[in-house]
Amino acid sequence: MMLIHCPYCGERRPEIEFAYAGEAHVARPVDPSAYTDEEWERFLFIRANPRGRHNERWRHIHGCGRFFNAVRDTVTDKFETTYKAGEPRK
Amino acid sequence: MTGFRLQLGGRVDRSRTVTFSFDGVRYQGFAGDTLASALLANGVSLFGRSFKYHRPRGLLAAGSEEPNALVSVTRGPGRFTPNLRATGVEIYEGLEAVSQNRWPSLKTDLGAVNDRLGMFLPAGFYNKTFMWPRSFWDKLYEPAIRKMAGLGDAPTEEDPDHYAATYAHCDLLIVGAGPAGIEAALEACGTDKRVVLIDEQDELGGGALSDPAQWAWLADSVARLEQAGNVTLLTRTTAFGYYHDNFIGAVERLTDHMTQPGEGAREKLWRIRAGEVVLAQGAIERPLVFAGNDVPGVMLASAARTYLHRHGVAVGKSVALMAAHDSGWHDAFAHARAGVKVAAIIDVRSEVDGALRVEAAALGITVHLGSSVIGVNGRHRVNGIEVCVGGRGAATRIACDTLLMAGGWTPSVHLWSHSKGSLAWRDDIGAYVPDKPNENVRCVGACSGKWDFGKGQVIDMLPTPRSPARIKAFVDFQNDVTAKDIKLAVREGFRSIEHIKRYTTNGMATDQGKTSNLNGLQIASQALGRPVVDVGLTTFRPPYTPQTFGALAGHAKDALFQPLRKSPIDGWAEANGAVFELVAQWRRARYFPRGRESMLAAVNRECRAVRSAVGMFDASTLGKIEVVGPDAAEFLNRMYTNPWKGLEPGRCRYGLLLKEDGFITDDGVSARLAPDRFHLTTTTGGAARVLNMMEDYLQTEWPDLNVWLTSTTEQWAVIAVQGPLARGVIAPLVEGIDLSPDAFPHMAVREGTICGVPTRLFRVSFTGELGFEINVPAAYGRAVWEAIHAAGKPFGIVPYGTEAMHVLRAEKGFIIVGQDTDGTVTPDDAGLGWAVGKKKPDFVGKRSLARPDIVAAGRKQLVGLLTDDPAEVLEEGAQIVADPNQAVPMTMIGHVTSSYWSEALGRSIALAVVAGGRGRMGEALFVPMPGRAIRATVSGMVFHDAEGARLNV
Amino acid sequence: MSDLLLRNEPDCAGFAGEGAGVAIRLAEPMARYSLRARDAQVLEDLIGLAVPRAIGATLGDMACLGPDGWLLCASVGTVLPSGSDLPVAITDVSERAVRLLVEGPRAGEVLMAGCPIDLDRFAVGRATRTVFETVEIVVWRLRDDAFAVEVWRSFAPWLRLALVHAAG
Amino acid sequence: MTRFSAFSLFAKALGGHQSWPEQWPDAAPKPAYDAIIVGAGGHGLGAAYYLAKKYGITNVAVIEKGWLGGGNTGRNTTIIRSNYLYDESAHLYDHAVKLWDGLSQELNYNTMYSKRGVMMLAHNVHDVQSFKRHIHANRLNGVDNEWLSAEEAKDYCPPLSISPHARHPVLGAALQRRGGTARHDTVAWGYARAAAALGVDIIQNCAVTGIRRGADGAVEGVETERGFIAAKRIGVSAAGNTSVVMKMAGLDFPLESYPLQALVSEPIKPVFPCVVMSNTVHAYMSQSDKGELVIGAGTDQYVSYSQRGALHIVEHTLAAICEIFPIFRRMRMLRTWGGIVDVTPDRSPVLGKTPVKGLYVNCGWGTGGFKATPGAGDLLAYTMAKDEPHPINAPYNLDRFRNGRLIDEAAAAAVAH
Repeated sequence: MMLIHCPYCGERRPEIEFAYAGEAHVARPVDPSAYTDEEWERFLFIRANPRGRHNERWRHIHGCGRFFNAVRDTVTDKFETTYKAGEPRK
Repeated sequence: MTGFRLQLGGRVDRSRTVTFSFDGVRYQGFAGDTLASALLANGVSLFGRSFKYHRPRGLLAAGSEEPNALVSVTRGPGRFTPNLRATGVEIYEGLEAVSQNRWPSLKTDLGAVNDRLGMFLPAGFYNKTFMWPRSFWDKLYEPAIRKMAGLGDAPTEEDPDHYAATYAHCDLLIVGAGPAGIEAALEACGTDKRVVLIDEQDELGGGALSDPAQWAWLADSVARLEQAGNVTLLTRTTAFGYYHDNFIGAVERLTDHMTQPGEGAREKLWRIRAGEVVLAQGAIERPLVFAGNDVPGVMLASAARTYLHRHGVAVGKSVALMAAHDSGWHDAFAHARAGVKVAAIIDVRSEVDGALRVEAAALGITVHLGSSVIGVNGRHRVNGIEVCVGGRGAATRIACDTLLMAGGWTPSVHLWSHSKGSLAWRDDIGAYVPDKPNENVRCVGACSGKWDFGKGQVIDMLPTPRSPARIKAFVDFQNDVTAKDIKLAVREGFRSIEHIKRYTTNGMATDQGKTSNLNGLQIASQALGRPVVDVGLTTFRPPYTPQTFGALAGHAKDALFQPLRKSPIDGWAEANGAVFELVAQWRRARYFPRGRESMLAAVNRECRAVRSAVGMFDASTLGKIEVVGPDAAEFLNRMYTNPWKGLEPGRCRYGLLLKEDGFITDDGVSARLAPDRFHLTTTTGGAARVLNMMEDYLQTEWPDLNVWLTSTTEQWAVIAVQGPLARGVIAPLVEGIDLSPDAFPHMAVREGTICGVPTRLFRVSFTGELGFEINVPAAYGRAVWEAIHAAGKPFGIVPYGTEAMHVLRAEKGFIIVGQDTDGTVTPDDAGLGWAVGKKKPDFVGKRSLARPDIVAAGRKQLVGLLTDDPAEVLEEGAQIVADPNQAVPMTMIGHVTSSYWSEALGRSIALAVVAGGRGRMGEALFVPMPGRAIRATVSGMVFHDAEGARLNV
Repeated sequence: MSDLLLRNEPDCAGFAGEGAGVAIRLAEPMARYSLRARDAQVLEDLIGLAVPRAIGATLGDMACLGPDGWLLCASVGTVLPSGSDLPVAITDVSERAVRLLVEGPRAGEVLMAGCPIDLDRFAVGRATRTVFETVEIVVWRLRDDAFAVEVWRSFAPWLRLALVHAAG
Repeated sequence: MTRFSAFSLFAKALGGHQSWPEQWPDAAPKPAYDAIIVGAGGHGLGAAYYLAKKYGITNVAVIEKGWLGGGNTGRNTTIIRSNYLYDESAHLYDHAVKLWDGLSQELNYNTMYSKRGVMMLAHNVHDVQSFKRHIHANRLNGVDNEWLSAEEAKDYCPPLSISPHARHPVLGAALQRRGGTARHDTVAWGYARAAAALGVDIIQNCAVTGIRRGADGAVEGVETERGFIAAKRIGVSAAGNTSVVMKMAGLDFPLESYPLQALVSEPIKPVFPCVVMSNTVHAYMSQSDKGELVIGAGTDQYVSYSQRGALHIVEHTLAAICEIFPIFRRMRMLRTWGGIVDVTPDRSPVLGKTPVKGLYVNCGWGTGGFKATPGAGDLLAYTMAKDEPHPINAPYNLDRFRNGRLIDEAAAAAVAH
């Protein structure tokens, strides 16, 4: 069970307090109707799924309740950093 | 006691005799004995049978690496335990152990025929045969192979024991309480660090327990640790796995060693988060590979010393040593000094440390250097060995009843490897040692490759004049993997050690290769002519030793397995004979049978009451979310398919929620209590999912909105009162709300009190009748329910359950998300196009509704389905075809989603999804059932009161 | 609230095992409010109470559980304004949860049977949302040897049984 | 190729098994092939075999970064079944089950396909509705799947607890008798040996580092640790690593890779006659021919290539197993391991052409790929040979994520209402 640093609580908490929420910075368009089917498919389904550095979202669902972003290495599972929602990609 | 127990020595308590039995024979041992040491003391050498060849086997080791001596222990109903290592079973008064994998008896095992046929059963033999004739596989070969499977018998009864679990936190966790581990703990004594010291044995000391010279130091050290105050000592506890971020799993064995287990938990799972981890797991001695190395009486030299010093037991009357490492010499000397005859020391090396030779001479021990054992005499017990020089020439026979093996040492890097620390190969010791850590962890003592056992020669197999193809020199004792099996694998093109392991099953037995992996690796490396590092190393995986399912499940047993959520009114339903169904984490009253009433009869009665008088229903499990803030309406407008901004306070609206992929995920009626406050409802199963989804959009996509979500599912108990007489039932109980139709129309909400309790009163209906849903604070739910029930008596009020609710809503064509929809249904598919705001620029899922396949013709649409025979109730899930006479595979155009007997209509009704369904009104379709096809006609979805007159009264 | 009717609490019989070193009981009913606001000042001005600013901190009956979220657990009868038109959200959740009091020298140990956070190092006066195995709870350390555990009503009997099991 | 049989085994035994040849040569890469398969798991090796056997394309290389069969092929719980709901799925998986039958004889390698039956437990009214729907659909598709009462389920699998007091009582079960298990390693080895005998090169320890495309965008070959290898047709069958390989061709994929754990108990005498699955309680178990209880655990929640899982997943899995099979509480877990499962948005595979000419893909099998091994291999081979998908795998295209024609079996199992 990993320890995850919640950028809002400011401490590392056990993984079972958190819910993984998929790749980070997949922004929903302001006007989806302007998207082509291809663009919409990319937003909905296409994911980086890298071997290595991954920007991803977590929610401290059984803690402060906040969604936040993280950078984690998907090969070692080690977190490089976590940062608040809305902050630029790290 | 006679036999092999020495007059003096050992840490056993000679004042406490313990009686136990093995295969029905009664023996005596001392408190502090393991089953292994106690049987040795009684002269028992035959402990078990190997997996494949059923060869007789004795003890190889004295610890948890033992591959041979597996036994089953019985201690009353449900407490049968197979595959226990005799070296780990502490004896207690009345212990009953039996041997395994033999029939009819351990001494005469018919399965041993496999040993005679061994030449026809090399590694992977089953891949190569049992294929002809083809029909024989299912009927004959495979059942036969499965019959041969397994070691111990399977348990047959439910385990009466219970298990405990806990989390724990410490600054320093030390695994292994040998000298190195104890030293590490002593360093932290009296500091402010929280220290936990774990050891798998019943007392601290590890290797020191087998060395009387260290006992004084050990006693002193343990005393200091016990007094320290900051050190937690856990014995009989195995750290079995090392997980992310210094999270270690360990199991403490609490009662298996006790004569009277008592009421307490049998084992306890420790889930430990450590700041720093120190691994002091020691090293395991390696067997030597030569013909006959598995005959009972051939064992590891260090194990013999443990029995000698720790248990005061001599492993034999006349002991020989086959060594490739200095450490074995010292073990042999220990035996000589204890008065055990040492018949000879044979060492594969032609040069050894002079001091060893001097001491051997002093003890009068014959030494054969540059020699090897090439054969072992005896089947159930060693009675002699054949030795020759340099593996050539004539063999001399040496009489002995025990042969010790000293093949060198393998550091126990299991947990280190679980933690993803890297390993480095060391040629001098022929083993991998810890290299770079991946966590805050360090290895100390023998498991780091540092020891004072002396030097040795790394060797894959002892030289022998005999054809390697003809001898059985074992590498993995339990799985009967021989050196020639490994060579065969290499010959057949298996080059990766992972392939060799899987092809030969080397290292896959219950000891997981603790004594066989490195020898296997050496032999493979020789056969491949490539250095060991190029051959690789099989991955170490948890657990270090096998751990019980029960301990790993922890307290999650019976009532604690998973919470069963009950509504505040559940107790009344139970007291009134409700039959329940499970929905998500909840149980809900399905129907309320009277006496011996059938489900159908009860449901019909409940439906009749609602249609003709009044019924009451516990809707408390519906999910509820309070949406509050200036932007509440804007937020809901973006989430739901339909418009929300225009909804007047005091009014309710049906909301349909899609996933971004355009498919229906949830629905519910929600109320606007104030301009900035909404009371949402969701499905029972959808509550948590919907709240999380809404939080996701709110926090991630629209953080600018001033609105907050609070789950109020459990704040409110919800009582639905439905039926033409509903108003009359509640009127006398309600205060502060004008219930008249004009003041309180359908789809309105009011706040007031009922029975003096604050209520949010919804006028809504999921039945098509005049209806109210009464929200009251949960703690008062049952009392209000009972008050309404009492008030309803004169009106003939009837409590109804989820089944009647399903029928009533189906008669009105109301869908149930998850039953009439299945995650592939759009609003239009479900006939809910009216609930989609045409003018809204956007809402969650809108864009997906414009995708080519979603707008394509011929999608499955929800419609009504009426069987020609009104008495025929279709089966839910039954498939629909246009032509019942077509050949299989048939073209299915839909399926029945809901189907009931409708008491109100006096016939069956069904909802179904049908390709292009709304274009097929009046069309006859067929539902093929085994042996017949049921004819039915497509209809609209509303079967009852289509114009909705009954709602507005 | 009404005296006419009986409250109905989840099945959580008290536990005080002989020499168990811990007692577990259901607390008296309370008024509970969920308070949300981006700006704590707006909230304080509205309710006339100071609210703790750091997540995990408590001030009197008020615990800060998130960057914009507070939980008030006060005596029955406490009523907060609705805060209409202000960028705040105040929701009455008095009956959503019940409170289990876990008291005695082994209180922390018993909670850690299923709670993965380090309660040895959890200061008196701290409160946080976390879990006991799979069940969400709010742990509030009242004293060295006393914890309040807030748990949603329908999970309370399970949690109580789990704690008793751990205490036994 | 030395033909395997009881006779050859006997004959070789007399020679001390000294003259067994290599089952497949450890090939060195040639400069060019007619077709390359990336990934030497069961699926990839199967594709190579069928390319050579059925479609006459024998100048084929299978390129593997590790050792063949070392990925999910050698890490799964070997469940074989085809009782899926949708026509597309039923046809796909039943195609595989038909090939499983007789595969040992076809490959002259005993893959130990054991038709012991796969039983899926229903624990609530919703499960019952869902399974009945499956059973009706399967019957009309010619796929065997039958309903059992709780008592019949217990007769079929005696260790099963059908106590009505259980947290999730068993209300019944859907049984596919043709379902069962096979010996996972031997499937890969059998295909490897048979393919090699037909001229296929199996190149291990040779990671693909790039996919070279020509001016027209079509593939020209793969860059590897051991140099460039040319081929006009490349089939990627790399399971958890598909996203990584596809990026080499400039393609982003609708895939995410999750850790999936499995575990086995110590071996015991035969006690568990079939495969039992419970989606509601999350328990999946069978007993291997060696006697080990083979148990599928859940996936971790996050994307990972670490082949390492969390302890709490194992805790929940074994709690579920003990709930349904209480007699196993004293059994011991012997070994756990992790695989990397590649999952698509609708949890159905992608099997067919890609936007890049000459590049074909077989991926997205999630937790259920083993059962499809022969079918996936055959269909990938067909698609590569004809440059068009077979009708069975045509629906499993990439377009569905754009046009919305998803094949979502899991969604169809729906959520409890």
